[in-house]
Amino acid sequence: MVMALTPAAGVQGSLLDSPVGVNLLRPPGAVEEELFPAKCIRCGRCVEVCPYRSIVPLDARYGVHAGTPAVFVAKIPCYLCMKCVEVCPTGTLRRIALKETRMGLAEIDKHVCVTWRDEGLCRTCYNVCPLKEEAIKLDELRPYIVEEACTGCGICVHGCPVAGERGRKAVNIHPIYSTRQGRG
Amino acid sequence: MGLSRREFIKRTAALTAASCAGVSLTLPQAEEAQAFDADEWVRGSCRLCGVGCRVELGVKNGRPVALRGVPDSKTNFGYLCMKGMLFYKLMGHPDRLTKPLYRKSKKDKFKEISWDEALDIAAREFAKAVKTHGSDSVAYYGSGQALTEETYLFQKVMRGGLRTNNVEGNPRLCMASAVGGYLTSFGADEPIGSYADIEQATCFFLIGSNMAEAHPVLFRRVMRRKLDNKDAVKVINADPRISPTSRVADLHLQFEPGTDLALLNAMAYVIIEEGLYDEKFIGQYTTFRMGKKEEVSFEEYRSFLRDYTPERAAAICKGNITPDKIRTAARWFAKSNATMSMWTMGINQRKRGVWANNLIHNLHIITGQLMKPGADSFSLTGQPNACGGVREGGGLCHILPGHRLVKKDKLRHQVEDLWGIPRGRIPAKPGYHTMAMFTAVNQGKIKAIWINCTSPAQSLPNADLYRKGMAREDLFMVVTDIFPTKTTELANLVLPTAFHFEKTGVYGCTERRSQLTWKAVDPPGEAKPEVWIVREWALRLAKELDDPVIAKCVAPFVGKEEQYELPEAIWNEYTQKLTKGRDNDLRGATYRVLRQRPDGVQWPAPTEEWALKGGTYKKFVRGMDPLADEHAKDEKPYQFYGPAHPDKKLWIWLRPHKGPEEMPDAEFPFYLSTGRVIDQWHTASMTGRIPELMRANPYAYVEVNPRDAKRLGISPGDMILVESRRGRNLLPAKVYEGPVEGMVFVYWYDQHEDRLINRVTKDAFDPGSKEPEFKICACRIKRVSGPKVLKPYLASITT
Amino acid sequence: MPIGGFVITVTPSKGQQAVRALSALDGVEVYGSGGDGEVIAVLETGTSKDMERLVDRISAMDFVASVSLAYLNAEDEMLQQ
Amino acid sequence: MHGASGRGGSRNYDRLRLLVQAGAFALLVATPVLNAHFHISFLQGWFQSFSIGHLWFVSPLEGIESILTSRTIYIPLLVGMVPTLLVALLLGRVFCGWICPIHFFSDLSDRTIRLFKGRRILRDRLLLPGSLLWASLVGELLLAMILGAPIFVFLSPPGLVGRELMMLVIFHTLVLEGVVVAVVLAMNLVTRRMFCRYFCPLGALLALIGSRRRLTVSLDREGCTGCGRCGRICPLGLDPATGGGEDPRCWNCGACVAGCAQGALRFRWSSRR
Repeated sequence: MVMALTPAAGVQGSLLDSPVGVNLLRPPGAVEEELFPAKCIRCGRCVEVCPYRSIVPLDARYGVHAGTPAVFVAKIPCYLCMKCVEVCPTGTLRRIALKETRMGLAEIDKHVCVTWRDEGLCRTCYNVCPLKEEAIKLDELRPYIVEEACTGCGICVHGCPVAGERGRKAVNIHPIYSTRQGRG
Repeated sequence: MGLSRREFIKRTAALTAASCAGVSLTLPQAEEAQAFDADEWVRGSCRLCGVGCRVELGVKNGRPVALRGVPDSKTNFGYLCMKGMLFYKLMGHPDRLTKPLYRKSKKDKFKEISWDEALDIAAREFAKAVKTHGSDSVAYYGSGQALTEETYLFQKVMRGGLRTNNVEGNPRLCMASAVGGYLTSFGADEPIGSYADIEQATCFFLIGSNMAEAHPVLFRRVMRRKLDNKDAVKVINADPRISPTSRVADLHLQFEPGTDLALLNAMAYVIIEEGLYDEKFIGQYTTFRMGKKEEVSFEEYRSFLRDYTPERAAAICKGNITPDKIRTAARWFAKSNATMSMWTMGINQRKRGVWANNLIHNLHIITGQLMKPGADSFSLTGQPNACGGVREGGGLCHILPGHRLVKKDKLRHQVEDLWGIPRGRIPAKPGYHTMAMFTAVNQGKIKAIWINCTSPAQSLPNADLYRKGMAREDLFMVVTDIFPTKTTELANLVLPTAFHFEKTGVYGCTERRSQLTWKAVDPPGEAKPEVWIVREWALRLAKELDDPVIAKCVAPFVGKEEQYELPEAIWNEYTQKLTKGRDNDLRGATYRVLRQRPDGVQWPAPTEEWALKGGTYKKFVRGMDPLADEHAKDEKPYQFYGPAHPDKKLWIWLRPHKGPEEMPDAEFPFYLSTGRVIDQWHTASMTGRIPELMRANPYAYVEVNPRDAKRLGISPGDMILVESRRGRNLLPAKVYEGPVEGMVFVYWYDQHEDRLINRVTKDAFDPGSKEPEFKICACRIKRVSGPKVLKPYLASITT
Repeated sequence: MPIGGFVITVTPSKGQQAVRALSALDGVEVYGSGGDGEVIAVLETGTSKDMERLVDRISAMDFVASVSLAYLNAEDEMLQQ
Repeated sequence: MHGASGRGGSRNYDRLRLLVQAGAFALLVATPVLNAHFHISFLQGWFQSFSIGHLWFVSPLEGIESILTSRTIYIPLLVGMVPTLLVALLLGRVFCGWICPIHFFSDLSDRTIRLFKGRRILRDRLLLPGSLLWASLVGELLLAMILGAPIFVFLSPPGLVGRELMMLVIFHTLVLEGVVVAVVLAMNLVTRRMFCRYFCPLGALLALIGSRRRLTVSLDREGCTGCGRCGRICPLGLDPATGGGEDPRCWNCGACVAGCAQGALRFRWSSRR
């Protein structure tokens, strides 16, 4: 039996389900998804303060999550300026430091990445990573993710020139820390 | 819905196991994204950097659909970088220039005209300039990206037809110092060895080169060599900036910009003082020189070096340099079985670029790290055909095809005879070199200029100054290119040309390797190959000036079909006539042979028989280089027959340390240096139009050392004003442990006026090679605001 | 709770049967298989000892030629100790 | 103490209110412009949470709901609620009366309608029991707790207006939930301030907190002629002549004070109630 490993991103089950999925993340310092929609008062201050317009408020299609902030990293990733965590009045985004940020974990899909497929030499993800040499390192010029250091900011996803299936890239962010289970 | 951590680990476990076993998992993402089924794969070389990767263009229904590498190729082993993999997207790009565009005044808008009108205008304007202001009022400024056939034909028409040596090209900005270095040290241009030395070297000395980004595929070979032989192979990287290249280095020498000459002399000092030199090699093959005619002794060289003890040099170099590091580097260099040096713009774009080249060659000559497999002093070029077209094909003001100097009467007359034009037709005086040419434009001395396949409005240092000249109303400027650039913005006549794989011709890469790219797809609209444009223009010029000699220059090519026959005829004339008896003898590399040999031919290749074996891997070695056998005067294994050294020896130069033209001071306290990022190339007129590449690097930024950033209150993303005595830029900051403290670094591809860094750089140049010192000038930086949302920018044309 | 990624080599002609039998085991998830009889499986057990036992059990199956470990994550267990 | 100074002076409340409302609305527009286009974050947010420099305000309803549904307490949130609670405690629903953009829009549309119809006072077509307001607050809080997610997302029109403005300024688009604002405004056609009267949970909470407020509208019985005009003027349908000015639901907008021909109504500050 062969099973699909990841649920599709952003597929809406019911109006109460978390919208977070592959490459669709919460801003830095977010509390777990179980708490997020309850704690966030949709004041939009994180959206306003974000200088890169990375943070977008979700709309009514996301049910009770309407108005909550999210980052579609393939469109505009988080540049980790950490301004949003400073302004959140409810502690939904906790005041954390850049390196403590865990929006998700990048994963290089070795079956899509041209470097891993041995077809070319691409290092874009490594080059654009704000924690170059910490979160993405090179193993014989092939990029790999250092789980302990990856903030999940998605700059690598945004930069990745290789398109995979269904809007994915050769490197994608999996929001594995977004739930209580994921954090445990 | 997120993936739980456990699921994630399981997934990783499965994928790792699958990749170990070579099993393709049927995971959603693992499905093959692209199954290209091209009708035909056409062979050629990559359009972008100087490495010369072999590529194959997939064509389906007459349209390009993919590019791929071929594993058995000699240069790249099948690897391509993203630029190389994606440049096929430029062939049908909507921004392509497809019709000749003209405007009388630079204030007007362009309007589309026919080729007939365009060529008439170009001929009339050039003829008018020649008639009223003399031959030297016209100029050609070409490119290391033009095909050899194009450069050759342009310079033939300019020199033989219009009687001017005002023939230049952007390689002056990029490797003129390397040419000067090779000629003065070895007596012959171009490296002695080949890429193949990489797999034999046991020590790499990489200086002034961010090879990992500028020559990624070649760097892969260096890295492989290092990682496969971790202990046996040493890598020394010398650069004021920590770059991805430094990653594989065992030793990173981070010095202050402009102190490289002291470092190199200090390494020589250690080698001499510790007796690590090759006495026999020095005795047999070398002489020591203070000047061209001034020979000195070994003892004098030794005492000259006493000014450069590691202690003194470390004090000059600063950064992380210690006397011990210099000693270690020198010992590794001298003691390894085979040492290969590689460098590029960090060395060449210096006020004393030729000297810096000489000093690297010195290290190789005194240690004998030169002729054996794996040992070489190897300059890397930035453009695909700077070596082939411009250096060999006569694309600079002082050289004629086949490495001939303009000022040597005998060589000049040879060329005139071979072309069948009257002696004295080519002026004896070299023309304007690049910086002098654009200064002459500023002064109004040049009335008509033809700029082919390059964008000096962006790539010249101190660009604002020279753009003023290019904007003059009394200058008629023709630009041939495939896309609008910062330079087409200043042109009167813009002519659309065919792109790589849309025309046929030869590129000669860094290792003397000529590779043929065959036309595979049609150019868009009315775009034409340059060779056709020059031929037609020359015929009209002949009429305008009533000069049959101009017609004679293109007579052998008249009537030839322009896609295949015309370039072949030009190539044949160039190789069979002009390279005969020269050190870059290419007579064996006919189109027939080049089509047969997938990886092209390395010169010297005097016969087809030799060329079919691939040509010459290492010059000057008897048994390996047919010319070494031919020129041999004695039984020595190495024969340095280069045309510039009458004594047939290698010259060891005594070159003192000299700093940059402009040093930081109280007003402008920072060094500014510029360079390249892996995904963008040169002025980004091509790579900027590939969405995948532009997304990764939409705009340039300024790299600031974290300690400087802290001192100045600069956070990542803040907008920074970078200002010099010449101009200013406004760039976002990247705080990064890259540049040495007190230095900032900016990528130069960005076309936006706020981020066009050559508005800030300095136009001082090397008095020997005339190559500008792009890499070092003084600037100041100031935080202006927090992060701003910036948009990528590419020049366009309004009609 | 160690998690291991394994390449299990089985007799190619018995690939289908092997995948069915392996999937039926507790703690074994089959992720895919290759044409030459490689089965990619992830084993998840309570302790490392259990993992060893499970590997032994798989090795003992008559269509299995070899079981090789490609990836192991046992950080939970290490944390407990 | 006779504070009212005749007709001319007291009519100013209407103009003053309009000015304050317009100012508050301008701030709502200016904030995203300053933030997104000039990167000045001195002013931030809107009526769910607004900050001036380091001074933070948090709307009590949103704050309470966040605490209830997430069952966590975050001190900065409580601190941010202190100023707003204090204002409500002392002044009652002044937010509704003087700042809320919904009331601003409604006031504007009232003025426009009056301009066309020439009628000084508009009619209410449907009257519901006033206690609905309390029910809607309790209902919303209960529903939020049942769902475990806040409901004000859709039921706090002032917040929605802020969000729509931000979307317009920063992303040049509007979002779906803005429909709620349109519906709320449309309800005015049936009954003036219908939503504010009966359904607004935020208004209900502020009214509840301010039920013993210090600032009220009081009637000078001697001056009152019993003309009933103030009752018709009151947008909430309260009757100041019969103690409506002290009703918890009164939002101290001052329309009745301004509208009383006799000057018999005035704001009163009582030191204790």
